[in-house]
Amino acid sequence: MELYPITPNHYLALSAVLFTIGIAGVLTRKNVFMTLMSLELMLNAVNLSFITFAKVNSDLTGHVFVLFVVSIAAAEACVGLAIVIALFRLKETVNLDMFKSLKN
Amino acid sequence: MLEAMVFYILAAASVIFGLLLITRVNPISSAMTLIGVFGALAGLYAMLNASFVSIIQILVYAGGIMVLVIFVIMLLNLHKDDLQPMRAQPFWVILALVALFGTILGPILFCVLPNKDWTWGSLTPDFGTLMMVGEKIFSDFLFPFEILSLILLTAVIGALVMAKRKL
Amino acid sequence: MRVVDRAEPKGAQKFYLVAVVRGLIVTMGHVMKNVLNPKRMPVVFYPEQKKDLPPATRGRHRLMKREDGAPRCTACMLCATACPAECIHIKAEESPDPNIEKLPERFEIDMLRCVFCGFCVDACPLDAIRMDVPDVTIAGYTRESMVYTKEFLMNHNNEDVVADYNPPRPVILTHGPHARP
Amino acid sequence: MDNQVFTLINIAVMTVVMWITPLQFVPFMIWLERKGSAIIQDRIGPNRAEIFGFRFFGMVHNFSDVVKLLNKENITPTHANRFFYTMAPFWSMTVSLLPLLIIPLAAPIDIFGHTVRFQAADFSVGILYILSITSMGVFAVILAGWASNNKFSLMGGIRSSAQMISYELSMGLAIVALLMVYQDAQVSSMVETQGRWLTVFGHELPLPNWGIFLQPVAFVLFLVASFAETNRNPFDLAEGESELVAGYHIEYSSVKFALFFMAEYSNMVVASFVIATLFLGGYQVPYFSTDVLAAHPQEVLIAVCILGFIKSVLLGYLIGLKARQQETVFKKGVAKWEPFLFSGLFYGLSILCLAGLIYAFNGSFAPWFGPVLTTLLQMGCLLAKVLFFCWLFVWVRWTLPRFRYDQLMNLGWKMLLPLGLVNLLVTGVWLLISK
Repeated sequence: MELYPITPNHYLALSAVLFTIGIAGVLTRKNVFMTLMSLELMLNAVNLSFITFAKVNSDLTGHVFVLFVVSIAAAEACVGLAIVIALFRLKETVNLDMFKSLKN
Repeated sequence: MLEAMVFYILAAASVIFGLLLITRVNPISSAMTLIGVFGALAGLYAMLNASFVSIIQILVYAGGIMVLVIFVIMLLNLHKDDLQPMRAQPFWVILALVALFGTILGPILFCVLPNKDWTWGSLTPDFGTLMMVGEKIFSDFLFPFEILSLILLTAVIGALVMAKRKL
Repeated sequence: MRVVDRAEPKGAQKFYLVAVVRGLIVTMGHVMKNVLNPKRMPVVFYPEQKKDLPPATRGRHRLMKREDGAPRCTACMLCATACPAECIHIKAEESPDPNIEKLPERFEIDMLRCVFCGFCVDACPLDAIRMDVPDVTIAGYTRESMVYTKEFLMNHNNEDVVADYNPPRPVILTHGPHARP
Repeated sequence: MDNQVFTLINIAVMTVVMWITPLQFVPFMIWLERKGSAIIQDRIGPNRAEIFGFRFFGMVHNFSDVVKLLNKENITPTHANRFFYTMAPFWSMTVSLLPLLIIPLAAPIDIFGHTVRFQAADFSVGILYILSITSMGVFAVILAGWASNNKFSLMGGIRSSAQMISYELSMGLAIVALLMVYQDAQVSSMVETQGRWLTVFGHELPLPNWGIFLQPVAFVLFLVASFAETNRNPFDLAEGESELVAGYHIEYSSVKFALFFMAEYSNMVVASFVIATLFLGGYQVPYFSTDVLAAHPQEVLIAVCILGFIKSVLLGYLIGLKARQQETVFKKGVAKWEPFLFSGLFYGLSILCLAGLIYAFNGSFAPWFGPVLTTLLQMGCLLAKVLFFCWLFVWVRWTLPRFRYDQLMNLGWKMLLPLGLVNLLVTGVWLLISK
């Protein structure tokens, strides 16, 4: 892969790197917020490849999908944070390892 | 040349901010670095002729979702125990990262991409503007769009039900 | 605990707009009045113009004098005792006049502590201390300069400082030639 | 010089101008706030600080403020997050300067073979850019509140974040309604559309095609939301001093506080620019389009001179009244004759206007004169609209009391949001019918 000119491959590689970072964040952090934010990062990495392919195929469907993904991410953050608040009220912590009991 | 420079700067910024995101101890610092990632990605979207999406990226992601996340982080009174950097031992972390690299990143970087010969498509000047994307959404994707609005409504109601102490 | 129900706005009031516009008209009226007629603004350009203080202003202290210029004070310590802020410090000495027992050698008022309650004036049996100097900007650069000495407090002729200021004086309890002038 | 280089230089110059403009407005706004509050409350206002005896009606107080703030000790509280604590005021200032880039100051003119544009950036997403930048402004407040390790400032930060999220919705709905009637998001074309006549069912009404006439409800929504977004009274709960001492900037001192202070005022200026551009026709002179103005330099010059004459005589008279008030007080020195000097300056300006009138009646004009005059007139028109909204910000602040927090939330979610949705519905139906 040459450094110049910038081809779709560059964008796809960046997308892959960001996705990997997101997965690493989800796997290695205990904090619920960290997990949520790493999820957002993964979604964004996917969005980047969507936009890249939209330009490659000169088709706007990719853009529409990115907009849908953004909306879904908003809904996900909304519900996810509500769950975190409810859990925090129950357990007084945001440590993921503490949320393991099915009762109480 | 200018395009390459801007791309590498934005790409480096997004990767560095992403790495900072998963290594910061304090969730607020992480949230701010995530905003940095979003900003860099918005710049990349703009370079890919997706002006509307790049604005939406900043408007909804950085301006909406992240404010919500920060708001909730501040709302909860986090203890010292909640602010721990890593889940596992460093050895396992490194092993997990190596495994990830081997399974996802490595194949893409060294097998798929060099063999694929993508080229940019030919674009009209108003590709990716508000007008064009709007037309696309309201013609081909009208039904998914309506479903999406229902999903958002459900999410709002669900969040209210879960987070409110007394309804 | 008593819970008071607030009157919540109803109907069109909830939009606040009408009330807001009415308030804006009121303030704009003030602006127009003051721009078109600045001379009628009820203001005083303070250091250049000064308002007359009301006749019963309780201002800074002063020590009254006898006809020969000696302080009227006899260092009886009643004012220092009455002072709630403990800002009056008196050191007495023998008076050369055989009819008077004592004189203040030092009479100091710490203006940083004084609360301007006027108890010292009420306590004085000789009308030796008054608080009628219309000096309302008392300031100094050091703490020491804010301790007013006997000489400073007596630096005046026995004139009435504020015109028409004539509150009822305490009843004179002394006798003989030292009765109130 | 070829056209591309010229365009680049044009954009660069306009970018710098648009960054500097709000900074130039800030001292004026602070002066306006002080004098306006004073005059609303029947006071005189600041008039003591002086340079060589010149007081400039209290304008010198800004310079003394700057000197004071720069000389103060720069305190960082213990256990504060130093990085974010330092970053917040700079973020606030930067974000407050950015939105102005897409505001056109005047219509583009053709002069000396080039097209000169008075707009730094004309994005196709246009107005959404302003929305996204203002949404970034929340972080400065939140970060300042969180990083300074103080419960009052944290409360201020949380309050303002909730407030801004709530009111961004109604702002967005107002903008969507505007997009529907203008059929475009590009700011330059929005302003061009506003130069036409208001048309209802094919009939031209004697009104300009301004956003305020097309979308009165959206105008009210946008105005209220921009008050909330700039954290101004009656929505300044982020810094409600009766409850939170000073809100999010309680721990800031010296230059950092100055940055927050300047950002607040430049936010107001930017909001005024945006409202004037979206709803009051931007640079458009009411009833006269750009082409008409450029084609008739003589009539325009006559009108400008007459207006300038009336304005300067009025100002000279009002300042003369002020001078006669002060002359009884300041008995000697510069302070006594300085107001008379300014009054005389304005009377002199009126004489200059008369001279311009004479020139207009029997002069001949170069071909570049018409476009340049048009540009100046349009800039002046935009300035007048912006100044009105700047004054409105001050006026409202010193008239209305602060909302209670539950009232604020009720107003945002239960009043403005449904109102915006209904407005959207009505606009859509209207567009369908009138097509």
